[in-house]
This record gives sequence, structure tokens and C-alpha cells, in this order.
Amino acid sequence: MKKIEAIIRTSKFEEIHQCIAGLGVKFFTFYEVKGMGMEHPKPQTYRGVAYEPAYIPRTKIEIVTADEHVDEIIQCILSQGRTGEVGDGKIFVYEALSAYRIRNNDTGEIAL
Amino acid sequence: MKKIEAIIRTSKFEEIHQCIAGLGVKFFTFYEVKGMGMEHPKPQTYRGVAYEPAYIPRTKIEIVTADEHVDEIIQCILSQGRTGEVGDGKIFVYEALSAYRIRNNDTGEIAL
Amino acid sequence: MKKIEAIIRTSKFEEIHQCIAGLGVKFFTFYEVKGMGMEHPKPQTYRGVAYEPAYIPRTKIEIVTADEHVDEIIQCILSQGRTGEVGDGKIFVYEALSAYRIRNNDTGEIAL
Amino acid sequence: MVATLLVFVMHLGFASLEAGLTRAKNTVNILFKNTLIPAIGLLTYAFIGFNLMYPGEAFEGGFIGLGGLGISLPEAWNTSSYNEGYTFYTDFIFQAMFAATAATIVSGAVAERIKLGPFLFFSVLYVGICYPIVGMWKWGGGFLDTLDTPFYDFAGSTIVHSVGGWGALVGAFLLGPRIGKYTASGMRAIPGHSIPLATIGVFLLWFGWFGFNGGSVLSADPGEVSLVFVTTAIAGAAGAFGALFTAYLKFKTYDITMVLNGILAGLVGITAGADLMGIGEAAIIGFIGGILVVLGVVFFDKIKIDDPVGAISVHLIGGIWGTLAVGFFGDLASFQQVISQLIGIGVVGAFCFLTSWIMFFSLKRSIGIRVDEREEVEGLDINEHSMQAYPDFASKD
Amino acid sequence: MVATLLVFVMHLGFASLEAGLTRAKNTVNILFKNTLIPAIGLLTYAFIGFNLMYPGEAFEGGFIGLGGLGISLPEAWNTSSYNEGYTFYTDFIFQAMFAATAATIVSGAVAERIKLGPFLFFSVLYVGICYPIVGMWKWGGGFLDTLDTPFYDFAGSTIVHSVGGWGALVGAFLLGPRIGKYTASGMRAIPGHSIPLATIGVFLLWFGWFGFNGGSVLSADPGEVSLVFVTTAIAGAAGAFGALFTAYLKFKTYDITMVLNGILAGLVGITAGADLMGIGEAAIIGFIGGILVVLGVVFFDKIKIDDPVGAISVHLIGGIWGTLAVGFFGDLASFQQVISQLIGIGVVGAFCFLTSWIMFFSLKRSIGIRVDEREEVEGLDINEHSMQAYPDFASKD
Amino acid sequence: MVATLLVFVMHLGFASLEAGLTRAKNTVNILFKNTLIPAIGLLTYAFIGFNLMYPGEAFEGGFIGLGGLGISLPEAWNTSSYNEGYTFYTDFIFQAMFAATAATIVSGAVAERIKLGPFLFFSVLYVGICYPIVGMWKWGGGFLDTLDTPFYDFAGSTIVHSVGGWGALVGAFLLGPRIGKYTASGMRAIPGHSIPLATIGVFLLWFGWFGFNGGSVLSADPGEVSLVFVTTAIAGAAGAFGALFTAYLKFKTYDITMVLNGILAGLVGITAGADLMGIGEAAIIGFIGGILVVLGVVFFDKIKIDDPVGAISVHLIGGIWGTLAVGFFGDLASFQQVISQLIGIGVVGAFCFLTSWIMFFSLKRSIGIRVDEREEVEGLDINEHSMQAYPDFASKD
Ligand SMILES: Nc1ncnc2c1ncn2[C@@H]1O[C@H](COP(=O)(O)OP(=O)(O)O)[C@@H](O)[C@H]1O
Ligand SMILES: Nc1ncnc2c1ncn2[C@@H]1O[C@H](COP(=O)(O)OP(=O)(O)O)[C@@H](O)[C@H]1O
Ligand SMILES: Nc1ncnc2c1ncn2[C@@H]1O[C@H](COP(=O)(O)OP(=O)(O)O)[C@@H](O)[C@H]1O
Repeated sequence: MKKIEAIIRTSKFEEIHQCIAGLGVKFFTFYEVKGMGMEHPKPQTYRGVAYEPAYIPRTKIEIVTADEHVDEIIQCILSQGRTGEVGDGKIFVYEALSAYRIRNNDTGEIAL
Repeated sequence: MKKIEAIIRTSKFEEIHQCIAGLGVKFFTFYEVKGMGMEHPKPQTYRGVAYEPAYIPRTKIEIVTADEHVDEIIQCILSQGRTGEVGDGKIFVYEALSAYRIRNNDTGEIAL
Repeated sequence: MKKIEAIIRTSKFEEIHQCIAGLGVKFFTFYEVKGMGMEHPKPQTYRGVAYEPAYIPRTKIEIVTADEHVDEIIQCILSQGRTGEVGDGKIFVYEALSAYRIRNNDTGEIAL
Repeated sequence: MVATLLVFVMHLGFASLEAGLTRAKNTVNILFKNTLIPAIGLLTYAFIGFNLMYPGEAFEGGFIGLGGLGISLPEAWNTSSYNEGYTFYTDFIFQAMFAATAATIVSGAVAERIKLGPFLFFSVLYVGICYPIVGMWKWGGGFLDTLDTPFYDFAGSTIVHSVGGWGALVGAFLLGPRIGKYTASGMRAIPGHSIPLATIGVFLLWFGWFGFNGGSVLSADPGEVSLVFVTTAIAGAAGAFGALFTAYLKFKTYDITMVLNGILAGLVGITAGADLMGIGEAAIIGFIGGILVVLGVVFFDKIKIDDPVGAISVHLIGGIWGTLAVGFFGDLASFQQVISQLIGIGVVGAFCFLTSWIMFFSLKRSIGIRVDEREEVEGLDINEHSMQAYPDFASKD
Repeated sequence: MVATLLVFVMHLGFASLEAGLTRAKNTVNILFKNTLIPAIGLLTYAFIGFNLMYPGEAFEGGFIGLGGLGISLPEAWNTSSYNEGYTFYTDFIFQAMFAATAATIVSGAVAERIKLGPFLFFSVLYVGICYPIVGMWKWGGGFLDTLDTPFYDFAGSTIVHSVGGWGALVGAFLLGPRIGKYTASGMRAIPGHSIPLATIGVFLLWFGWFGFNGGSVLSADPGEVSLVFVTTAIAGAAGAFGALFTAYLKFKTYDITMVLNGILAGLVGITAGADLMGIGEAAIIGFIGGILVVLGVVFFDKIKIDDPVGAISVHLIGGIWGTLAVGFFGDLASFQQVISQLIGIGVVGAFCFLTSWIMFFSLKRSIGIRVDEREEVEGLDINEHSMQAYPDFASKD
Repeated sequence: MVATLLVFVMHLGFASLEAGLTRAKNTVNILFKNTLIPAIGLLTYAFIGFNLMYPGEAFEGGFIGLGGLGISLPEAWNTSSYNEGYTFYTDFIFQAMFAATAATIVSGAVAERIKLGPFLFFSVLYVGICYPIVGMWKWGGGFLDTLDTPFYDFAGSTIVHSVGGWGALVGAFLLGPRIGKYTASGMRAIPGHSIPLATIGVFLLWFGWFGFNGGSVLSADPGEVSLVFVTTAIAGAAGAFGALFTAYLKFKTYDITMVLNGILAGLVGITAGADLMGIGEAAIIGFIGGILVVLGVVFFDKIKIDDPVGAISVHLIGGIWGTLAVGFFGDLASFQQVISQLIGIGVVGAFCFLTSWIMFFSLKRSIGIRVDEREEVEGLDINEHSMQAYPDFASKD
């Protein structure tokens, strides 16, 4: 079982969502995060003082999935998440030891 | 050392909190996330256009703990987090390599 | 490849950011989380009813990095994040299996 | 006529205050109710209320009278011969703007848990029938006005505010407290979601109150209107300090929501005698009003009547205090007057308590007045309106 | 003079309403425009508008006339001999406050995607030139006023609201819908970011409308002013219910934004005949206005004209309905009047449609009127103003 | 009397503007202060201020006088024989509403770091004593009014706005800048948390300003009042554009906060001579006011005086400019008048600077005026009020 964490452009969420839904992955979790990276946030000005907000808003997607689905999910994110410009984000993969479904105590891959 | 991540119904947070506090687990981190899953968000309507908000608001709890406490914590979440209806959420467990307490450089399980 | 997760005081973010930027670490992700721990949140009062908000707002930093940089990054966080008072936060380290750069399919440490 | 507009603004004030002191998940619901209430007030008052309240000379000294349905114009309606400086329509619209106030007060106390339909149903009846009947007793030449020492209520501490306050008390009691307010482990705070909104609300209410009180002079006599302005301003200011000090002594915090409630209590307090008091008396009445409102909030919490915005303390306690104050201070102060005031308070109280009990109770037994538990926890906005007040923001609950 | 101030408040009302019904990422932009619009209105009206609108007797019955540039004081300007109870400046400032309304209406319909510069350019011309020309036709003694059965438009259902409404229609059409509003898979909702702000806006507009209509009596005759107050209040209240019922029947929800639009449609509807109607007629006109606005919103969505705040439905449809209603109800009702009203609606419509088409179209072809796609997705605030409306809050999009 | 109410609304305007331009974590604190300030103003003015300001003929031409404590009614107070068209109480309440303005101005400049107690203490003294003394010099028949060419200040560019502005300057200077505003690596922006709130504030201030200036005619002469309305409207509108152009030239952005400040600076500018100017002159004065306010904000940032809302630039610079403008433009323009204006500006400035320095400085040395660093970083709301302004929303800092 693996956990895929992808930090993506918020504007690409919809495309990526469609793509992984197409693979039958209906379960995942996402939330807003702030990123530091090579892309620089748009400078803002307030009463004559220009400033760079310290970060870029991004969306982080977390999907825990069986080993065999990892690659196709990653392909989805790579293909749908790309603009080719600096700032497209990253994908990281981690090992997950176990999973439980709270509703009915299902354990293991069946719980995903 | 393990990291437990639980995605729960926001409304069950209080019960789960009580239960794990009862085990002596006083330290954890949580935040609001958005979930895609089998439960469907309540449809909303705005000026005649019905729409499903893309997600359900959920709370994610992260607890890093020594191996021997993992099971009892998971029991707490399973028992207190359940309504039996679709949408109760999931628990995932990961391996944590090390831990540090910033206040005094404590390292390892003593830092948890 | 390791993933460093640090739960820090929001007010220490700037110092830590400076320090790790000094190490050449320009990429990371952070977001606001809520912490339960030994520090107690400041009690609030509303219309005569005093209450403790259930948590303390904190910032969580996530850095995925090559094994050799882990120690120096941790040193930065430990040294810059410390006030010495209860509530300074924790650092956890996890194993990361792989990394991808969405922009150009770079894989592995080169993608960090 | 300017006064009419000011009273109109009060409805925005109530809407803002009540929305500000409740949670974000119920904001659409509160605003929805407070937008419809003035509309209900205007329409029912045109249809029946005005005639119930001012049935004409035939019913002088009586308990209830109805001068017809709809609005029938008297002769010479459009000249000021109808009433010095006032036309018939001026009178109607000013009174009509007043009318809905009683329901708005109730709306605050029952917020965050009442069903929309039953509440609107209650509002139509309360505003359309109960309020004008009570109003007639005093302002329509009814029996309270023909007592030996006539009951005195200048702009409605009792006739308007207590009427609303009693309805609020009954409603909040029959509904029960919001989930999570009084738990086994003690009382919990449920903070309002926007202090700026609440503050805007109170300023607008104060602003409108100048019209509420000033317009009740019912003539453009500059001497009396200016006196009423002064007493209204001073009582509100003194109420702020009364509440500030009391809240600080009791809770050791500078609680802005109490200061806001204190201003309103000062204003409700001066309403009954705004034209009878001097500056000093207005200050005392307002200050005591401010003290009472804080004690009231504490008291109702103790007996577990959950009033999210403090409406009962402000309007019922403040209204009773203001009405009594006419007997203690100012031009009419006398023992006899105290008795008359008590009669007025008692009779109006009994009537409003009874009628609103009957209405709320039969609604409770028939269609139910409270949303179900899940709806309450998730918020009324999503469940009754399928909407969110702030869809672009990350909000708790 | 109080009326002038009330009309001023309407600009705040428009600003709040439009900001509330659009997304958080475009809030600074909307507020920026709606802050400048009254300033533009005041300055252009002083410079040229007033003379275009009231060119003097020489141009009576004409199509266009210009009595000079700037403001030249007539003799005796500062006494009320200029006009019973009114001075020259009172007249000027009241009219000047009106002027900008037309542009504010357009602002709502083109929100969230129009470029700032072209919009302001359009506003200056529309407010500075088109509006006063149309106004002159009726209020400046122009040809609509000298028809056999003179076209009647008391406070501007056509002269003010439709003028804005036509500009809004043309602007929204030429701009095209917001990205993501009408997709292959159907229509999508783009909820406004703050219902409280929108509600405050509508209450302030209603408040201001009393001045808009009441002040249009152009004399302090208490009889007529009070009548106008009553019809204005009743029509708004009835509009709320018209929209509430229609929206509930069609969508099965209690949609507060529709109730708010319904109030405005009721108000726009009564504007043309506020001094001619009784209470019952005002209620009918308002109620039908409320129905029409909901149907209008649905209709414009169906033909994919994207109007984020419902401005076209409120002001154009409401304005046409109100103007026609003068022919059907009230003191002037007659077949001849219906014809005159239709002439007025048609002539004004044709002129406004044409002039705003010419302006928007040539702007579109030259400098462009729409922000580029990335700017629209990220929000106008960041891109046109380098600012955020709510920098301390976590917001979506 | 309507004017009184409009001035009252200004306090809500100030509260909203200042809250909007500061951070969410200090919102309760700002609102708390701005709610208490009008209450303080009303009460101290009743107790002592009115007599200090209008001590009566005995003190004519003098520096300070006290006509007694509390309010003692003159004979015939309630008829208009007291003053053409005005009663004694009308006069009192209008002046009392003015009084608190000076403290509100200070409140904005010292926001986000001053301790609550010392600020309120300062307010009581400044509003209760300093302001009426200065007011007496001109409006109470004091020495500025009896100069050969009397100092002219129609509605208070100097007497009200500069008084506040000087206090703001001294307070902001003695407090020092907010943490993180001027760092080693340069100046940092600290954006205000709600642009809608700030915009609402400015519109309400503009609205109220019509009463501020219009009411200062102190008679209901429609000619003069209407002139004052026009100049007030035009100066505000021109101020918006003065600031817009200057800010765009200097910063290359369309900064709505500068436009809002520009409107206020235009209004402050016209306040001294609102009854002396024509439309063109009002436009010039307003436009220059708008330019000056932007330059002022930049200047005070350069000398590291941290004024979160731009109060010093608006009220002090705008006030000085407006007072001088009376010497340059309009009916009184003359070299002699310029000298008199300079005298007035200088004397008032010296007095206010000195008294507020003494007060702030002794407070600083005794109980301290600044919250400690941790409290400032965490926010005053949590630390001084144990409350949050927006508990339901996720907010930064
Ligand atoms: N090593 C890392 N650890 C954690 N987050 C990272 C890391 N590298 C990149 N990110 C996240 O990915 C986002 C995009 O990175 P960026 O370097 O701008 O993209 P790109 O590589 O496409 O140019 C960053 O804003 C950050 O949130
Ligand atoms: N494989 C997964 N990876 C990440 N998050 C998941 C996964 N499965 C479920 N979740 C999270 O758990 C929540 C509840 O899932 P759902 O399927 O609705 O619950 P249930 O299994 O009880 O019916 C989802 O909204 C999502 O946030
Ligand atoms: N075992 C843990 N798992 C997850 N989060 C933790 C854990 N221990 C601490 N934290 C996080 O770190 C924060 C600081 O912890 P606290 O005990 O207050 O600090 P300290 O150890 O310096 O006294 C907590 O609020 C919580 O968010």
C-alpha cells in the first residue's frame, strides 16, 4: 500500500480529479497548502509598499492506494497537472503500513 | 514509532479527542481537509442553479506515537468515529523514523 | 530520500525559513494546523462564559530532501524554532520512496 | 418622515446584529428572516394592523377593535389637516415600520435552531394581530390610555420592546437551548461569527432609534424633538458604560458584545420616557439599563434559557425597566404613575406571554418548531436554504 | 435635500450588493469601480450633464440641447424662488446623485471579467452624455414630455433604470459569460462571496429609494411625499414575496438572493408611478416585479447572458414593467397612456442599446474589454490592483 | 437635526474604516474603542465640554472659560427663539456629536499597538477638555474669532480635524511603529483585513459629512445648505481622482485604499470653506487634497511614523490645506486672510501638539502606552479582550 502526495496548481485540480476518477479512484483527500519553490508569487502593493506574499497557494492531494495503481495515478497527475512552466509542483510516494475503514472496521487494501 | 493519520467526520472530533486523551495521548495535530469518497456532499442551489460542492469537509488527525500505543488509539478512533453510514472516514498508519522536541532537543520516543 | 515534517510556532516561521534557505533548501510546503500539546491555549471569554479554544494554531512545514541534508535542516529548525517554553513543537522524519517533478517528469533526487 | 426612514434602517440594524452574534453556518437563515420580517410587517399592517391599532373613536377605552380591513383614506388625507404637520400616509407608514420590530426581536432569541416556516407563520400573526391589539390599548386610545393616571409609554418600551421580549422569552424557552450550549460539564460559549457585523448593527440601531423616539413626538416641534434626541443619545452612551463596568466587574474582560447590548438596553430604557427626562435622568436610566442587561444575560444563562443575541435581556428587561422609570424619574414621577406603569407592564406581559405561548406551543405540537439535530449541527443555511453565507472562505463547523 | 443624501447612500448599496454577489477574488475591483462611479457622476454632471439634461426652454420638445458648459448660476439661485422650496443647487445635486446610477447598474452585470480602464471610459461617456440626453427627453422638457399623452416616468423606471439596464445587457452580451459559467456539461453556479454584504446592500438601496422616489416629488408637499413613501415601501415588500414564491416554486429553495433581487425589482417597478398608485396597486406592481425578476434571471441564464448580480433582470425588466404599469394601473391608466409608455420604452431602449453597443463594440475592437483568461481565473484583484480584499483570511479560488 | 444624525453615522464610518484597514487580530479592539468614543464624547460634552466651548459672552475674545458644569437650560430653550430655527438642545446635541471626532481620528493612527486603558484615558481628557477649549477660540467667540480679519473655519478643518490630526501625530510618534513595519531590510506592507469594511466606512463618512458641513450652516437656510452640499460632494469626488492619479503615478497601481483616503482628504479640505467656494474651487481644493494625502502617506512612512489608516495625512495635512485654502480661494480670499489662517493653524497646532504630548508622554512614563511585544504579535483581541472578531473563520497571523 502506498500513499501518494501531490502538490499541484490549484487551477489543475479539476483536470486531475477527472483523470484519476477515470481510473476508478474515487477516494482521496485534499487541502490547501502554501508552497515555496522556484515560481515566485505575484507581487502585491498596499498603500505604496510593494511586497511579495511569502508563498504561492497550492493544493495538496493525498491518495492511499494499492501498489499496482500507483503508476497510473502518477501518470494522471503528471499529464494533467503540467503547464510546462516553473511551479507545476511535485509528487511524492510513501509506504503505508495499514488502512482501516472506520465505518465497518475493514482493514487492509479492502479499506481503501 | 508510527504515525497514525485519521480522516474523520468533523462532528466526531470531540468524542475521539476524549477517548484518546483517556489513553494518555495528549499530543496531536489536526486540521481541516476536504474529502472525496462514497458519501456525496449535500447539493446546494444558488440562483436556481443546483450544484454539488466538490467535496465534504473533514478533519484529519495526525498522531505520532510509539508502536505499542498504535492499536489502542486506532480502537478509539474506530469506536468513537463510527456512525455506520457511508462517509465515516479512514485511518492510515505509517512508519516514522525519528522525532525531535524543538524545545529541548529530546530525540526518539521521549520526544513524542 | 526523507520527508521532514515540523510542527512549529507560527511566529517562528520566518526565522526557520531564513535558516533553511541559507542551506540552499528553496522548496518546501507549509500550512496552518491546530495542535494539542502541553501548551494550553489562551482562555477566551464570550458574554461571560470563559472557554479554552480547543487548540493552538501552529504551522506545519513539509520538506522532502535527500538523506544527506536531513541533519542540517533539522538543526536549523531546532535552533531557530526554540523559545524554550512549552509549546515549541516537534519534528518528525519519514522515508520517502520516490519524487516526481510534474513540470518535466524528473524523477528521484533531481526532482526535489 | 425622515423618522420613518430611520426606523426602516433599524431593520438592517437588527439583521446585522443578529447575524453577527450567531454562527457563520446560520447566517443566511438569520438574514432571510430579517429581510422578510419588515416586508411582512408592512403588508400585514396595511391589510389589517393599522385598523386594529387605530380602530377609531368608537372603540375608545376598549380592549380590541377593528376599523375595517385594508386602508381606507380619510378625507383630506393628503393635507396636514389630518394631524398637525402630518398626513394620514405619514402616520401609516411610520407605524407600519414600527410594527415588524416585535418579530425581529423574537428572531434573535430563537436563532440557530428554529424552523423557518413556523417562525414566519408566528411572525405574521404576532405582527399582524397581537402587536396592533396591544398598541391600540395605549396608542389607539384603548383602556391603558384612559386609566385615571394614564399608563405612559412614549415610544414603546412596553408597547414595542416588551411585546417582542415576551415573544422572545416564550420562544427561546419552548425551543430549548442550542445543542452544546449547556452541557453536563457546564455552560459552553458559542461565539458570534462577526463582531464587525454586530457593531455595525448596533450603530445602525442607535441611528434608527433617533427616528424611533424622535418620530414618536408625532409632530415636528423642534423643542421636543431635540430633547428626545438628547435623551436618546445620552441614555445609549450611559448604557454602554453601565454594561462595560458590570461586565468587567463580573467577568474581568472588556466584552464588546456586552457594551453593544448595553447601548441597546439604554436605548430601550429611555424609550418609554424620552420626552420626560433631562440629561441627568437619561444618563441614570441608561446606565442602569446597561447594568441590568449584563445581569439579565447571566440570569437567563443560569436558568438555561438560551438567547444567542441577548434579546430578552435587552428588550424585555430593558423595556420593563424603562417603563417603570417613568414612574421614578422625570416629569410624571409619582407613586400613582408607578402603579399605572405596573398595570401596563403586567397586562401587556400577560397578554403577550399567553398569545405567544399558545402560538408557539400549538406549532410545536403540530408541525414542530425545531430543526432536527443533524440540521442544527450542520447549520440551517445548508439545510433550509441549500446555501452558504460565505462560500469563498474556509470556515469552521 | 435629505433625499439627495439618501440617493447618495444608494451608491453604497450598489457597491455592497455587487461585491456580495461576486467572488472574493474580484471584490477590490468591484468596490473600486463603485467608489469611482459616483465621483465620475458628480464631476461629469457638473461639467456637462446638467446642461445637457436641462438645456432650458430654448430646446423644449427637442431631442438634444446643451445650455453651456459648467454650472452657471441663474439669478436668485440661492432662494427658493428658483423652484418652490428648492434652490438651484438643491436641484443640481439631487440630479447629480441620480446620474451615476446608470453606470452602477452596468457595473454589476459586467462584473468579474471586464477590464478596468475601458469600463471607466464607458462610464464617463454613458453617465456624462447618454444619460442626460435621455433625461432631457422627459425631465428636461424634451419630446417625450410634449407627446399628446405625455410619457410618464415619475422617478425613472425608464429614464434611469432601463438606461442602466440596456447598457448592462449590451455589456454582458459583448463580454460573454464568465469562464466556467456555462460549460459543456451544463450551467454552473458561481456563488457570491458574502450574503451579509449583499443583504446590507439591498437594505441600503431600499433606504435610499425612499429618497430616490420621495425626492422626485421635487417639492416638499407632505401629502405626495408620504404617498410615495408608502407605495415605495409596499412595492418593495411585495416584490420580496413575489420573488420568494416564484423561486420556491421553480427551485424548491428559499433563495435569499432572489428575495433581495425581488425587493429591488419591486422598487424599480414602482418608480415610474410611485405618485399615482394606491397601496393595493403598489402591492400588485411590486409582486409582479418580484415574479418577473426570477423569470428574468432564469431566462438570461438560458440564453447564456451572464449577469452575476441579476442587474438586467432587476433594472431592465423591472424598469419596462414599471413603465408599462403606469398605463395599466393608477391615476393615469388608459390605453393612450400605454401607447405613450411603449413609445418611451422603445425610443429610450433603442437609443441606449445603440449608443452602448457602439461604445462597447469599438472598445472591444480597439483596446479590448475583457481581461485575459489567466487574470480572470486568478482574480481581478491581484491582477488589476495587486491587492486582496481579505488578506487575513484563507479563501478559496 | 437631521445633520446631527448624519454626524452620528460618521462614528460608524470611522469604526468601519479603521477596522477595515487594520488586521483581523485587532478588530475587536478597534471596534471597542470606536464604540466607546462617541459615548465618551456625549457624556463628557454634557458634563463639561459644552460649557468650556460656549462659555458665554463673559469670556468673549478669551483663551479659556467655563460657563458652569453640566447643562443648564437657558430660558426659552425649547423654542426657536434660542437661535433662528434651532433650539438649545439641537445645538447641544449637534456639537456633542462633533466632539468625539477628534478622539476617533487619533484612534486610527495609534491602532494595533496602544493599550486600551491609557487610550481611553487620553480620549476622555482630549475630547472633554482640549477639544472644547480650542473650539471656544473660534466658535465660542474666543480670540481667533475676534482677530481683525477673523480666522475662518466653517465646519472645522482646523478646529476638528487638525485637532485630531495633531493628537494622532503625537500618539503615533510616541508609540513607535508596529512590529515588523520598518525592518532592516526595508519597509513592509501590513495590509488591512477587509476592503469592503473600509469602503463602507468611507461611504458612511461621506454621507455623514453632508451633515457635518451642512449642519454647520447652523440654520436651515436652504440656499446655503444646498451650496454646502454641492461643494462637499464635489470636493470628495475630486479628492478621489487626485489620490487615484497620484497613487498611479507613484506606485503604478490602482490602490483603492488611497482613493478612499483621497475622498476623505477632499472632504477635510473643503470643510473650512464649504460655504465660500463654487463648484470649480471645490473641485480644485478636493483634488489637491487627494494629491496631498498620497504624498503624506509616503512622507510619514519615510520618517517612520506608522499610521495604519492614514489618519495623519487625511486629517492633519488635509485640515491644514483646507484651512489655508480659505485664504487662497473663494469669497474671503486675501493675503490678510492667509495670515489669519496661518495664525489659527499655528496656535491650534501648538496647543494640541503640546497638550497631547504632555498627556501621551506622562502616560508612557507612568503606566506605559504600548502593549508588550507578545501581545502585539498575537493580537490585541485575544490579549486585551479574550475574544476574536471572526471566530468561525480560518485567519492568518
Ligand atoms: N522538496 C520539496 N518538499 C516539499 N514540497 C516541495 C518540494 N519541492 C517542491 N515542493 C512544492 O511544490 C511546489 C512547486 O515547486 P516549484 O519548484 O515551483 O515547481 P517546478 O519544479 O515545477 O518549477 C512548491 O511551491 C512546493 O510547495
Ligand atoms: N484511499 C484514500 N486516500 C485518501 N483519503 C481517503 C481514501 N479513502 C477515503 N479517504 C478519505 O476518507 C473520507 C471518507 O471516505 P468514504 O468513502 O466517504 O467513507 P466510508 O468508507 O466510511 O464510506 C473521504 O472523504 C476521504 O477524505
Ligand atoms: N506525538 C505527536 N503527534 C503529532 N503532533 C504532535 C505530537 N506531539 C506534539 N505535536 C504537535 O506539536 C505541538 C507542540 O507540542 P507541545 O507539547 O505543546 O510542545 P513542547 O513539547 O515543546 O512542550 C502540539 O501542539 C502538536 O501540534
